[in-house]
Amino acid sequence: MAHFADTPLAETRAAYLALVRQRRLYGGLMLAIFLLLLAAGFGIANDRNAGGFLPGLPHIFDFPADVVAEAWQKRANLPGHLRDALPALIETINIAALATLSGAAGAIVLSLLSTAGLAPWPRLIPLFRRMMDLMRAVPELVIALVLIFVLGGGPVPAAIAIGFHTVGALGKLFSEVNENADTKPLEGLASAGATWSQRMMLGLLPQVAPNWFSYALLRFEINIRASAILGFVGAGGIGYELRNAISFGQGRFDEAAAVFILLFLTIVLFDQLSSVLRHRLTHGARKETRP
Amino acid sequence: MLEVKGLTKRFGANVAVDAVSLSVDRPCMIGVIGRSGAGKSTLLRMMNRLTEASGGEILFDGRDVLSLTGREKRGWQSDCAMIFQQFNLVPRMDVVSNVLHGTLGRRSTLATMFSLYPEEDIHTAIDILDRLGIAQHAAKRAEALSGGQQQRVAIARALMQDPKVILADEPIASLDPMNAQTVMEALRRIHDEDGRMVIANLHTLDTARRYCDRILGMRDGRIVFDGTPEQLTTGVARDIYGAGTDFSEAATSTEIRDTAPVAAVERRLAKVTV
Amino acid sequence: MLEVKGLTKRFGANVAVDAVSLSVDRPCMIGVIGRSGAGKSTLLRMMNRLTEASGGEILFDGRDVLSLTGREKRGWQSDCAMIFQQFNLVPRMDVVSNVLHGTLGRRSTLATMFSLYPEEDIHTAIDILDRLGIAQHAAKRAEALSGGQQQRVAIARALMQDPKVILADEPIASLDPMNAQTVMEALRRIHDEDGRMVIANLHTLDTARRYCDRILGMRDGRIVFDGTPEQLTTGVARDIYGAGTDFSEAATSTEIRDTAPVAAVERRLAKVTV
Amino acid sequence: MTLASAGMPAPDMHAAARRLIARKRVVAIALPLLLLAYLVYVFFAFDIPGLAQRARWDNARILVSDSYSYKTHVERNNRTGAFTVAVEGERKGTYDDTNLPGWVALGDGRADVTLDDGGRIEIDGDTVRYDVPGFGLIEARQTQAEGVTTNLDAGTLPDWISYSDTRLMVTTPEARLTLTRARTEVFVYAFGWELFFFTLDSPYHGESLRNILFGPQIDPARGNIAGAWQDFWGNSIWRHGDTAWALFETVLMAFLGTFGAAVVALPLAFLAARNFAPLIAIRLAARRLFDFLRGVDGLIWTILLSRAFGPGPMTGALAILFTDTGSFGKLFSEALENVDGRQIEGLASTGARPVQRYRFGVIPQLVPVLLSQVLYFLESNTRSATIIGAITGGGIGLLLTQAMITQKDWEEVSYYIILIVLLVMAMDSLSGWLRRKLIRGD
Amino acid sequence: QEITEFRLGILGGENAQDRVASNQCFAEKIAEALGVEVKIFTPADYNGVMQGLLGGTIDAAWMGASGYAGTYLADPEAVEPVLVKQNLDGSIGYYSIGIARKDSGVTSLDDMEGKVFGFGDPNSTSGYLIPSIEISNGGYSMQPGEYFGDVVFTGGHEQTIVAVGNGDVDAGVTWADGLGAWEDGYNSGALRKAVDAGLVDMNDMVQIWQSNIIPEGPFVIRKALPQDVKDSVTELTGNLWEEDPDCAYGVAAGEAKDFIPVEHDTYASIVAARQAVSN
Ligand SMILES: Nc1ncnc2c1ncn2[C@@H]1O[C@H](COP(=O)(O)OP(=O)(O)OP(=O)(O)O)[C@@H](O)[C@H]1O
Ligand SMILES: Nc1ncnc2c1ncn2[C@@H]1O[C@H](COP(=O)(O)OP(=O)(O)OP(=O)(O)O)[C@@H](O)[C@H]1O
Ligand SMILES: [Mg+2]
Ligand SMILES: [Mg+2]
Ligand SMILES: O=P([O-])([O-])[O-]
Repeated sequence: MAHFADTPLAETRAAYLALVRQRRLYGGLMLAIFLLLLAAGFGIANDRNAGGFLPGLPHIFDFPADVVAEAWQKRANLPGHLRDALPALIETINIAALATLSGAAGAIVLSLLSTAGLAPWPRLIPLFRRMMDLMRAVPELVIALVLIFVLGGGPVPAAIAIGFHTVGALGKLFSEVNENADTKPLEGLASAGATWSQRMMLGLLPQVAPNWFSYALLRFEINIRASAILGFVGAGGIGYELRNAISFGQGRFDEAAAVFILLFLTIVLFDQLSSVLRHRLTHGARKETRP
Repeated sequence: MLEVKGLTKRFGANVAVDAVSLSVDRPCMIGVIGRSGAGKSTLLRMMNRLTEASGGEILFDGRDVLSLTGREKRGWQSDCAMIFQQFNLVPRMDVVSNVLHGTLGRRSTLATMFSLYPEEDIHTAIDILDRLGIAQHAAKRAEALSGGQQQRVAIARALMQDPKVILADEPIASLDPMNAQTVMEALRRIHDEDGRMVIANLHTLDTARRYCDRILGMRDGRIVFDGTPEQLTTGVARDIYGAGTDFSEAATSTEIRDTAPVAAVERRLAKVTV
Repeated sequence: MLEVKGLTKRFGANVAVDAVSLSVDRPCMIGVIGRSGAGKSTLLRMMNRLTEASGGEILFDGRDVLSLTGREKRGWQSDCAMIFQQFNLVPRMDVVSNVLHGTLGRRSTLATMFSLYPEEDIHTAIDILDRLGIAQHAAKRAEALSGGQQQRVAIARALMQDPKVILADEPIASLDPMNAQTVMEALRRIHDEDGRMVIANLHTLDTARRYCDRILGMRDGRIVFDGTPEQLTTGVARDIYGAGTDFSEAATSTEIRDTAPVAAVERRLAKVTV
Repeated sequence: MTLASAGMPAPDMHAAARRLIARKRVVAIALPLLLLAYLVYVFFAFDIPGLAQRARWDNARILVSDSYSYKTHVERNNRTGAFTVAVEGERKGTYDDTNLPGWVALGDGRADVTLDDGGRIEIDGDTVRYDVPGFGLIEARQTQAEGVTTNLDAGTLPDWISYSDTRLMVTTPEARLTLTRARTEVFVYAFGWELFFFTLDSPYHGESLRNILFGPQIDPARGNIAGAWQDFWGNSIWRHGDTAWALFETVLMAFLGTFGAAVVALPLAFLAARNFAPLIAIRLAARRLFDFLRGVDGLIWTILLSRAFGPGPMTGALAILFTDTGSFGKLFSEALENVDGRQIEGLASTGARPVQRYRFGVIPQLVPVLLSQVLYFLESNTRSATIIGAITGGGIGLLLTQAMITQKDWEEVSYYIILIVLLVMAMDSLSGWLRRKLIRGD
Repeated sequence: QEITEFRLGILGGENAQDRVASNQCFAEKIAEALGVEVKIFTPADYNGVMQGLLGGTIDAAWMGASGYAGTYLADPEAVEPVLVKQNLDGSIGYYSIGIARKDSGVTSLDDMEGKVFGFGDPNSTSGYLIPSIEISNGGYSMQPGEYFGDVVFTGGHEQTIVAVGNGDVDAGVTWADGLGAWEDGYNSGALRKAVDAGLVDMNDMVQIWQSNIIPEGPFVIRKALPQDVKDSVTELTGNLWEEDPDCAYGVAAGEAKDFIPVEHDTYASIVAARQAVSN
């Protein structure tokens, strides 16, 4: 069978070998560049850091050890500190919840406005898309700091900042979900004379709600961290408590430890909770479509 | 009562429906046939205002359908129910709710958001489902039903609209022969008993012949045949489908079977009988 | 050359392969048939050492296959190529690389890590692809090929191993009839031209009859038939498949057709002939 | 007609359907109500009604106006009688007497400021006169004995004039005048970011781009382009060079943290994946390790690491690396659990060694998932690096927070914000581009 | 023992860039004297410098007295104070000033019952340590909710002033040299800077409290450094006002008379105070 294909075969062979060589070259080059970048980057970072990587490595546990030692020594205070930090924790969770709720609401609207096939004003889709991109790009920190300047410290600037960012982040994910939604039910409702909002409520929502919810949960988890971090720069909540305790240092490490524990437990708790819920949501939903 | 004049739809350079005119003076059951791409769906979608027409007009009881907007347009849509090949139900919602969606044109968004349907609507929905023989599935999710059952839910939604016209776009194309028959019979019965006008796109001649009073044949966006089932001879059908003399009706029959092995066995059969 | 004695595999309480004994003295093409769950795959997988046996032994040219470990086990695996129903290629890599994976057992880990294969291996791989008629796809990704082409790539990988035995586990079950034929012919040609032993699990009798020299029938983990294609009568097949008198070979034919209309026509045929 | 359907009689069906819809109604109403209740709780917990009062919109105005304008201080030290004219009151932006801006004239013991709206301010020894168009002349005087006196009637002052016997302040859109015993100060606002390119001491200040590029040599010691670049890059007020470094440090933290974490997490993920873990105990240990690394969070890692490594970008990079190792470990091990076993088995059947099986059976499947996740994180870590930098002392985040805390250099704040947003958007595009290129192409 | 670089930590009420800029000349002088590269670090808060000194990643820094005390308490062998800023009047002290808005009606601590009191950074001497002790010794408990409605940290001197101006807190403490006039925000200090920047109008503010004199924070050097390094840096810094007043102005963040030697004993009371507020 190969007798008539002598020339093509030789060509195939040569072409493939050339391809292999080129691929090796590119692959090798890419790997080398990447490694070089990584090494050079590390070198620069190491050089611009106050302490070097190698000298610091043996001391990596010095600080945690100080904290643990003092916390252990004053362990009797821990329950009291935990109780004291609880309101701040609740505030942090409230910031995240408010930000996620309002962000998701904004994201729903923007994502509907920017999904082809659903948008009531298809011509404005690029506008709403750019809007979401911009909202995603502005770091929470920047918005929070500006708002703190105007509104004063506290949870509201943090909630607004995180909510603003959430609109952009969730909006993008939601519109991906919307794009995959089946438009047939929507058309069916339209044929019965349904308005745009009725079509979205009754035709789209049941299809996309599980996915939306799952993404919103993931965001909620991320937002808890974000609100803790913003507290660190003055936006209230548990981050604020942590900053005050930790920066005073020796003498208040027991308090710091209590806040650490609380924050860590909260993050882990919501992390696990959200992954269990999301798992159930997506897998449960899949089961139901095929009864 | 229905008057279509020079109705045209262009998609870019492509003319999907080409100056179709049509006049219907009493509610009857009309079948539209034609091969794929002939413009059947586009015609129906324009009537329901799902697709905007490029030109022409549609008059229904004197009302200029194509010029309606907003609330009035939705009012017309609820007078003119549409049934789709893929049912177009909300699959994750229960059957009754799907049927109740037929009342959306009449209800406010807020009321429907909170499922504030009046009691008599709910009763009507159940009655309609009962009439179509699927009341026992009322509480199930639409997606849990078979194709034929889902199409009957779609018909129930259409009836819930209490429409003057029912448009059905290949209502049986995704159904097996058994379900297809049930659905066509339901449509026919609605026509017979309620006297509603039914216009159905069909892609099989035998179905059209069996259930319809009047048959329209479309080709390249134009109506090339308009007559009774009896007038629809094989020769006419060949014209409509643009087929040569090798055209066999079996190729478009609703019965699902692979023609090749059947043909083979039929050949054997032929041999034996000869 | 191949001697299987009392080979057994238990999964918990379930005996998948039950004391199978078998002797093959010259390279031939063997088909293994039997219904789903009969133990065909398990048998082949034990031969390739992908699944550990629970008991018994396999001797190949006097070598005790089941007791090999480490390097020697891998050596045996490269002597005994395996072809899978789902091809089991690396879909994102190109065809030649997939074929070259057949040499992994022989080449050093380090060189292969960076895909540094010797040039003569590349030439051999392309030759093998050419022999199987798919050399022109050499640079494509495996996933870009049709099922039949992918299975031929898998065969090429097997050949690249230069194996003594080729085990094929339902190599054509996920292929359309056209591709199935190409693949079976490729296997047969390899057997005919290279004189390699081929053992193929097949789920269709006609394929087994057409391509194999010897057919094994398995049922409930035991070999219940061992003979030539001619000896495999419908009665024997009924025994293997545990079917009643209503058993029709057509039900397991590779030809794709809907049995219902055929059956209907056949009934008509029967009526006529009576 | 009714199809005599077997089953329940119609009234029962009606009741059942009513109940069904009623149930849905309850859910449809209860959920928004619950949400509303929560929002009301938060509304009061966050004291939003009080917030409206506390909000300082004039602060917002300052921020906005400062972000596109600058002010020049004309100041008389009332003890020594000396005048200084300086951009933003900075020592580095101080004009010497020879190159004063056109709108100010210094005479002996006096300064005359002409404003754009026709207003005039005269500082004449211890007296100051401000002729506000449409209002009239404000005259004020300070003495060490009496403090500040003025011609205004203290009872009927408009709200843009603040007066006590120690201090007078007049704020108009064009300028601000402050008089105390110690100093007389006039702030004059103008559009733009003054000295953005060159400070006053640079010979290139005030030169047009054309002149610098094509004109005659300005500074005899240096070529025009090199010299201008030097002075621009080393601009001692805007410090473009340092800002660029800070931006680079931020990217560096994100880059090192993200890719470092990917490199560390990949082998660990094998230990945590159900189908690759050698022992259940090891798998569980690896999972808990990931949970811990992620749970502690970048913020806390930053603090914990600051003792060992001190401030700087590497500390930030390590903090990101620690957290992301946890995230990647989890994501990668999930991806590993989803790999298609058939490919691996196919390789195993040829006698491939385990490492080879991973290399060809697993990695090709993993690469797209892995790459897209890593690139996604790269972009979001650029944002995190801004924050982490603000805490650990590196990168543009530190510059931003510090500039905000000082609450005066709003034009710099705006500059940093613009840079950060551009940076994040650039990283977003870059990672999207790489994702498309590497995953679809290949 | 050789060093390869010298790392200077800087904090204070200026933005990071300006801090680097004001200390550039200082760094150059040290580099010249030691013959090694000098790097300037500007951590975000007091704690950043303390951690750097404790971890040995920062070699020298100007600190607040409380920050020094905190470092000393964490590790007495970490750093030694060598120099302190001497004011124009010869003193080496400054004051913690309590401020409130005039229109709030608060004129002294007695009016603060149930209201919100704001501190700056937890490591600040004038913004936290001294006022927290002296005010509670004056009979006003610093436990949130006992006398004051709440006691919060604003994060730093600048933020305190803005927070008071905004009404986020009813009163707060910050630092000033106590010289000059109230309406200027005194001659130097955080208040003065805020006034200069136009952040507050002193007409709208009242002083409600003033502390006893607080010692200026020291210039500290890591003890583990070689003696000759410590000596030459100390000497160079001590002569800065004499040799390069412009540079010294930047380093001292304003006018001063000199940098004079100082010893740990000067801060003994601060260390004790700090130990007392540790819980
Ligand atoms: N949204 C659209 N955009 C562009 N062209 C369209 C669109 N919808 C339909 N067409 C074109 O219009 C013509 C008529 O389509 P139509 O769907 O009405 O045909 P049909 O008779 O219903 O065919 P079928 O039996 O396949 O449903 C076809 O050529 C089709 O490609
Ligand atoms: N990994 C396993 N664990 C448990 N039971 C198994 C496993 N693999 C196979 N079995 C069981 O062993 C028996 C034989 O399976 P085997 O796959 O060998 O059958 P087969 O003849 O190849 O069937 P098929 O035609 O469906 O591939 C079956 O009962 C099967 O359920
Ligand atoms: Mg159609
Ligand atoms: Mg099998
Ligand atoms: O320690 P302080 O300089 O903030 O008083």
